Amino acid sequence: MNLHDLVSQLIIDSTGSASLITPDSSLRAFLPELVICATVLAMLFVRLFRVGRYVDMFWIALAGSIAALYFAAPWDHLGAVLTADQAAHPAAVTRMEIFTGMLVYDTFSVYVRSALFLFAILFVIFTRLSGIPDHEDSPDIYTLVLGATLGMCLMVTANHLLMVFMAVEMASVPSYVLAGILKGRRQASEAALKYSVYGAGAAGVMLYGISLVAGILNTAHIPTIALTLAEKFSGGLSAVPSGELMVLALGALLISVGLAFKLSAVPFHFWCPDVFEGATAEVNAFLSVASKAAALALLVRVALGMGVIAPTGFAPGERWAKTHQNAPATTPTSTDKTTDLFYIAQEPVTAAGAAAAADSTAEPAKLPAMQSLAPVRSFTAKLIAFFAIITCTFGNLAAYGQTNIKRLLAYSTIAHAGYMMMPVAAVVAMAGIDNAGAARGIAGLAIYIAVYLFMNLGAFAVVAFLRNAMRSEEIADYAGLVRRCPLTVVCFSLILFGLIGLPPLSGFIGKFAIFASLVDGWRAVEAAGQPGFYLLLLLIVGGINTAISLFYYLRVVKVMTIDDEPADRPPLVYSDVSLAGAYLWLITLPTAGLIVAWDWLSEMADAAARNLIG
Amino acid sequence: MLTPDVLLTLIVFLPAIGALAVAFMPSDSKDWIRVVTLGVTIAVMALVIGGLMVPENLSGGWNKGLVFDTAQADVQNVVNLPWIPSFEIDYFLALDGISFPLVVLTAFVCLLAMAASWTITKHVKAYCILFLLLETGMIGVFVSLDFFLFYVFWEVMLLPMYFLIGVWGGPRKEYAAIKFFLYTLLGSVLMLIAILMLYFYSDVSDPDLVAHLDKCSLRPEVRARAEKLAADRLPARDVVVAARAKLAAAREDAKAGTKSAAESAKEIEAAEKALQTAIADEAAVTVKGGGPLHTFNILALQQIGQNTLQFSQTIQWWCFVLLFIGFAIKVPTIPVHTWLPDAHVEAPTPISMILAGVLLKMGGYGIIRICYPICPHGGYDLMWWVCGIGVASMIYGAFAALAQKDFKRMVAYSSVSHMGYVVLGLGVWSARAETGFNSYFWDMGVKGAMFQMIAHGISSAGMFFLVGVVYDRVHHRNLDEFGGLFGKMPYYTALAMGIFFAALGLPGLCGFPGEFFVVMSVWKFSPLLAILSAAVVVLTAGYILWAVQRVYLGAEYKGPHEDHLTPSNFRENTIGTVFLFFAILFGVFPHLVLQYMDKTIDKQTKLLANWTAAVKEAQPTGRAVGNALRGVPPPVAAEPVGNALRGVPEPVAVEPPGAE
Amino acid sequence: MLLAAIDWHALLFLLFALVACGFGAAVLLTSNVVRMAFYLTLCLGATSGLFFLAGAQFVGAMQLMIYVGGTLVLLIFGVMLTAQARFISMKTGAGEWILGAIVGSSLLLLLVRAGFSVESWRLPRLDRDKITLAEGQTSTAIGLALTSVRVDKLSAPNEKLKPGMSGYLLPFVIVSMHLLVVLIGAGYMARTKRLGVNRATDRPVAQAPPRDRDRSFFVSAGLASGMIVNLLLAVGCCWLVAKPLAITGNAAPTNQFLLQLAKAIDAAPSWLLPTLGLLFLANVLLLVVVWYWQKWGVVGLVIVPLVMAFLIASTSLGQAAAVTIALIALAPVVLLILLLCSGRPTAWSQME
Amino acid sequence: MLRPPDGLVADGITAIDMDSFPPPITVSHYLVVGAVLFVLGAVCMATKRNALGVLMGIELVLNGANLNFVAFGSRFLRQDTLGLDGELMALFVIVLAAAEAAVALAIALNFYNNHTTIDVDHADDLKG
Repeated sequence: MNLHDLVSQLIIDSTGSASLITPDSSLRAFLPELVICATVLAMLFVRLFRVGRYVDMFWIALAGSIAALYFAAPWDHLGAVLTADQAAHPAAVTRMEIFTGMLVYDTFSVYVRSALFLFAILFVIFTRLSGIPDHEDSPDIYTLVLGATLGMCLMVTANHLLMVFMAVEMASVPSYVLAGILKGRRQASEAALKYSVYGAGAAGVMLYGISLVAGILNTAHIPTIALTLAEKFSGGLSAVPSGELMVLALGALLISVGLAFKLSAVPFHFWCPDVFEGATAEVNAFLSVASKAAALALLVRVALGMGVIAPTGFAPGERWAKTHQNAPATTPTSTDKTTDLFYIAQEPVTAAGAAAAADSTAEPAKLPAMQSLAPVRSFTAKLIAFFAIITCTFGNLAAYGQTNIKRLLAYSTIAHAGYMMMPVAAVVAMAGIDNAGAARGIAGLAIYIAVYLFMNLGAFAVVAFLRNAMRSEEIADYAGLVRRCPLTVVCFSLILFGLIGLPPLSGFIGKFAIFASLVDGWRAVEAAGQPGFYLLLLLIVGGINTAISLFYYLRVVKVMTIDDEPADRPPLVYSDVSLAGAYLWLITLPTAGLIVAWDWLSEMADAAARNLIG
Repeated sequence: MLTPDVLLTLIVFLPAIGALAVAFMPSDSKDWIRVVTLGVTIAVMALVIGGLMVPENLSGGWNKGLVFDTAQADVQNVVNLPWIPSFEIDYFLALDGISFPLVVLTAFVCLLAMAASWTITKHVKAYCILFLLLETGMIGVFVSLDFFLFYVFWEVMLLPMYFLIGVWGGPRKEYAAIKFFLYTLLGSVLMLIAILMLYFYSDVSDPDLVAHLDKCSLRPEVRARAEKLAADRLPARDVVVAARAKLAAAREDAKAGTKSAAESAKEIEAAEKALQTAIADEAAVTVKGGGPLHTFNILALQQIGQNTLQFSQTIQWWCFVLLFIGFAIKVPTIPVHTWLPDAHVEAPTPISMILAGVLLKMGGYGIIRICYPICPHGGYDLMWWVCGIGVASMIYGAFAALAQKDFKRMVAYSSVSHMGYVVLGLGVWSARAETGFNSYFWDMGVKGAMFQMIAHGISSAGMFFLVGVVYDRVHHRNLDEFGGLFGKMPYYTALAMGIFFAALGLPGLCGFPGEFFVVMSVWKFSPLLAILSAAVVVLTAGYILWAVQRVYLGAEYKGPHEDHLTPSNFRENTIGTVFLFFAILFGVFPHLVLQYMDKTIDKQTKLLANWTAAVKEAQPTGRAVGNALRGVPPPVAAEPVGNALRGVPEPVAVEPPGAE
Repeated sequence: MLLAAIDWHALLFLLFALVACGFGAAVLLTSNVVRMAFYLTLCLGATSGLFFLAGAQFVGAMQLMIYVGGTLVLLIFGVMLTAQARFISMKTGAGEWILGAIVGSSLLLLLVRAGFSVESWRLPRLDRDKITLAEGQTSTAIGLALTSVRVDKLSAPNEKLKPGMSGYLLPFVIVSMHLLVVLIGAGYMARTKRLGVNRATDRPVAQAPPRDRDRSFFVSAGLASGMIVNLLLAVGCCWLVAKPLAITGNAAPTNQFLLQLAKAIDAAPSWLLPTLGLLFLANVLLLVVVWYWQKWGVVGLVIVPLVMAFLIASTSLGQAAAVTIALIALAPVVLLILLLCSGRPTAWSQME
Repeated sequence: MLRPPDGLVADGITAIDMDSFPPPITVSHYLVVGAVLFVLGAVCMATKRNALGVLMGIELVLNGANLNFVAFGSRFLRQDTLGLDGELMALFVIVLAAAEAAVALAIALNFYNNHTTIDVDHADDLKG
């Protein structure tokens, strides 16, 4: 193979073969991120001109996010396309490593990225309504928001340890600045300083862990890591030199420090309340939703990536090339119709058969490899379960005494991170035993992320609007608000009850889904004769925590509805019937009404989870 | 002409729609809001009575095919539509003899409670909205037969109740409201865990279940899938059964000692291995056919619990305990009753009426509908615990009521005592070897419990209403500061006497039949418990009569605001009269209530008695096999049949590991 | 003889390692920021020497250029900008020192043990004399790897490494995006805010406007009837979704209009009806908004029919239907606006 | 003193360079230096009260990790290596560290402007 071949291989990888950009090329899969990049550049470019000063960056950011969501196209990839029989089609591409294995593109990444872009759209509108950032700051702030979103997308798709580190950095560093968005304020700059110092430290620790893991396995490509590990563990746990085991465990622990920091998992949560209190509610919404969703996706990628033999997928362009080789008669019009990456209707049967044959040869080799990775999975599952238990419990207990609504929501965020880590533990434990169950667990996590997006965004939106109206973020100042702005209070109460996880609010759907995955995991693991008690423990801890969390959420509701209005309340300029109010209704609507019909969400989540475990 | 889906959906959601309508009304026009709300509750009542109770020839035929058929034991008016197919959650509503009387009771109490709400003057609009949402939640609990849906409705009524107590309650309203919320939430979280366990262990494609699918009211397409998959699994299942029999035979041999110990151990090991392989093969067939088909369908879960080996004994223990705690909190029984006095005392009068009249019944309903049929193992093994808790609640509640100074608190504790009868009646599992597996007494206990729920719904709601009437006038409830109301409010006092005596359990009033049935049924189960529960009647008479004497009789009124003691008005008299009317009616003609529940309860107890005969006591070996298959250690020397015949009481069941 | 026995490579390593560790420790131990920066420079310089010794010349050079030449200069800038006498030297408390020493030394022990615990790390490469200098020249390979062409992997003995060839083109490109964003962020942070701040959080709380407004009977009636009609339409749409008017079968509508409607609905995509229902609901909300004196509700009322028309036009129902629907829906809105603008004072003028 | 593994001795390769002074360098030696820098940096982050001091600690930590990467990737130290990936990752880390330092510095300056101190212990407006 000479240089020329390598280069042409690279071109095929990026753009697909022959035609300009085929549907299954790296660039097409990466298009949403490219749109975000273009938006950032556009905002920079517009500022160069005098006229650009008067352009409102809000519109550019909004257009960019909408375009990114459009190109991520969840309706194509997660909607009707992936119905059961089509997904069973041997030709359906379900996993693709893009950019020579740096990133991985599958339905899970489609799902989480779509959630991120949807959040970006809602977030940009939210900032517009709440007035932060103002016209002067907006180009910088939207640049940072979109830059961080770009990093988060990479976190979701990372398939290489360098990309893991880089994505975490790309998501974090702009967030440091965002925490200090009100730069004239002491609290804000303090929040930014703390966040950046702790964040950089955690990233450094994580990098050290990455270096150890990569060094002992001689690769940084995550699926290859899984293969190498399987080879190492093929003789059973006792056959591995204890020194290597120690280094591996140490590396995993150090990596988990970095992930735990992003997840604000106890004991690496300490930055969270401070940063949330110092930063504005808008930034809090961003950190607590987008950042958390991306961190969870990264956790899934790393935990499953190292503990599970990845399902076989195509390389970019491979499918396209194959289709055209085997069926030269296929007319160009058919390629025009293949806008959907995952399924090409005109797929010739021969290629399908070949793919199936390739799969079947790979299959028997995969099983023992999967088995030999069991100790890795068991270690990971228990580690995650441990973090989940302490995070959830600590978050809920610490939230109890808070008087500042942003601090309270910060602890609530910590607690929810704990809840969201629970299904990951169950999934890792179930993989290799009950793969369908593991996929359902991932789907549960995906449902929770979607539901949580609306709830937490709504909560911080209320905080921001009320801050604008009364210049206070103390819970005590919300006393008797139901007399002033009943609709907002109703929305906020619904959101808070949703955060508890009470039916019929959508928070329950998420709780139900993750608890279901825990029970499922417990059943599957016990049935396979392995100790699964920790999953049951997780379930019970989750249940008790739900009851504990009632106290502090309910206290806020109580203050707003039952308590009397203080006599000396400063004038409150806030109307329920305003654009801000309408936005709140819009955000609350899914929280309140999703229970009526959430099958579509469940189906999308199922589709998202389908291709993570082979 | 209506169809069941429209009718039941309307009955459940009409209040919610009414709440939406009220939300759009201007909040100044309080009277209009009240009238609309009352209208909605009347409409619900009308739908229930007109649609389900009035015979077709009288109604002009508009409720053709909907009228509740008392001769039928199975569920009627079935609505089963797909809701969340990816989790097999259905929109499954239906009525049977257990739920129907409670639906009527709910509609009835809500109507009267709304009529009693005219005294609420604070935030009327919000009150009415929450009230209507509460009604939706309560009716929904009784009519839904999908476990998920049941759970959603169960929690739906939490929020309105929290606010209704918290905003419109008395001085310690916040404490009472959060206590109520916390207890119930804790119970329902445990319930959720049990629900999920049952869901993941259930599989409607089990070949053992095919014969019983008729009783499950599954959706046709689900049923078709289940039957097809079951047929596919049948060959593999035959292998499993054969392997199981072989294992049992090997064990028998080992016990008989026909072969050497090492040889039989080897044989058993081989048989166990074969059984495991067979089970794994069947599981592979199931997975290949797209199974296992989990379900939330309560009827299907009941059949699974009674007719298949899917829920092992351990699982049934766990689920029974978790579910029972959840329901016991609602009933409430000791030691989880402490929310009730606070909530009742602080809640406004109409809400107390609903709490006592309807909410407490949900606990009993859950136990009878879910705990026993789905987890018979747990129910059977723990029957002494359940009965013990029931009797303890009765006695404790009665003594506590005796000690109260606060009128409303006394009534609240009387609820604890009376609901103890319900738990006792449900727990009396008399269908045992010593009774010849005759379910007659148990049947009577369950009927007594059901009747007691209805009767208590009327009498306790009435009592809370009566307490509210006098509280509205003098704004205190101290029993020592009343007296002589007979002279000032004669009609009211007459009503009060009647309803209090109904609560007391005087023959001829509604409190009597239920208690009588329960005590009768217990006699066969345990004379000691029967004597204890009969003795509670004396205590009840004590606190009721004492209260009547201190409040209504006596020479003169001793408390403040004497001048406010005006005779009761027309509205109050009407409500009270209605309560008294039904208290007398049901006392004289208990059949009016019992006719609705007879068939269903007969069938349910019959089935469970059959189960007991088949699984629990007759075939110790079969059971051991089943357990061995599920990895449960063999029970301590499977109860010798002789014991039961000799009348030796059942050893108190051993606590499962970690059940507390 | 002695000199010949000396492994210069190892000796140089020792030298650099000692310098790096020594000055690293000095960074930790000194409490003067300026000195710390200086020691750090030396430490990182020595590290780059270690890079050279490991054969990573390019990385070593980059370390010198970017790190020592760039990042550290930036840090020193920071030191100078904030250098006031009292902040230059800040002492750490004894307790912290002790705690740090204990935790640090145990961590160090653990990591060192880890470093020696893997056999292949512990042993030197036996045939390292045979490595030619050309093999050690990695700059070309790095350059090609940054364009995603991994020439070094071609001869990799390990076949399973090949699937993850891991060309670094994407990180190389995307890191520039990151740098851009980060520099904008740093610029934002370092810039002072322009005067005349007008942030939402800094504005004083305005007085609530007076709320005594009167609404003529016609306006009220118009709004109320609009709400009712739209609500009915929304319910109707939902009804049609639940119970479609079948064209065939026994229940086929005999009414000509219903027949047409059924045909039209049949031809429309499945999402259309629910969407229209939602839009009608949105109309109800907007009317409520207008009821509460918000001008933007009227804007919304105009937009919704246009959206409906657009949606219908994009389906198979055709342009004519779209225009008709739009006109039918817009007529009441026009009427409403006329109502709002009539009377004195007009309802319009009182709106926000 | 290090000994070659038994297999190699059997192959007739005995103690190449084993008796030289100082003993030949292995990956482990690099790891020790990396570990020292890492720990020094970590302790520096934990104990320094000056924001810039903390930043310098972070630089040390990143360099420790970088040293590992280079050592793992170096073909002079062992046969079966991480390969070019090590050097490439080290390169990217250098660039990312530069970016991070720039932002952290800007934030520190902003903090300084608001508080006229960069003592992190004075960062106590937030409870911590």
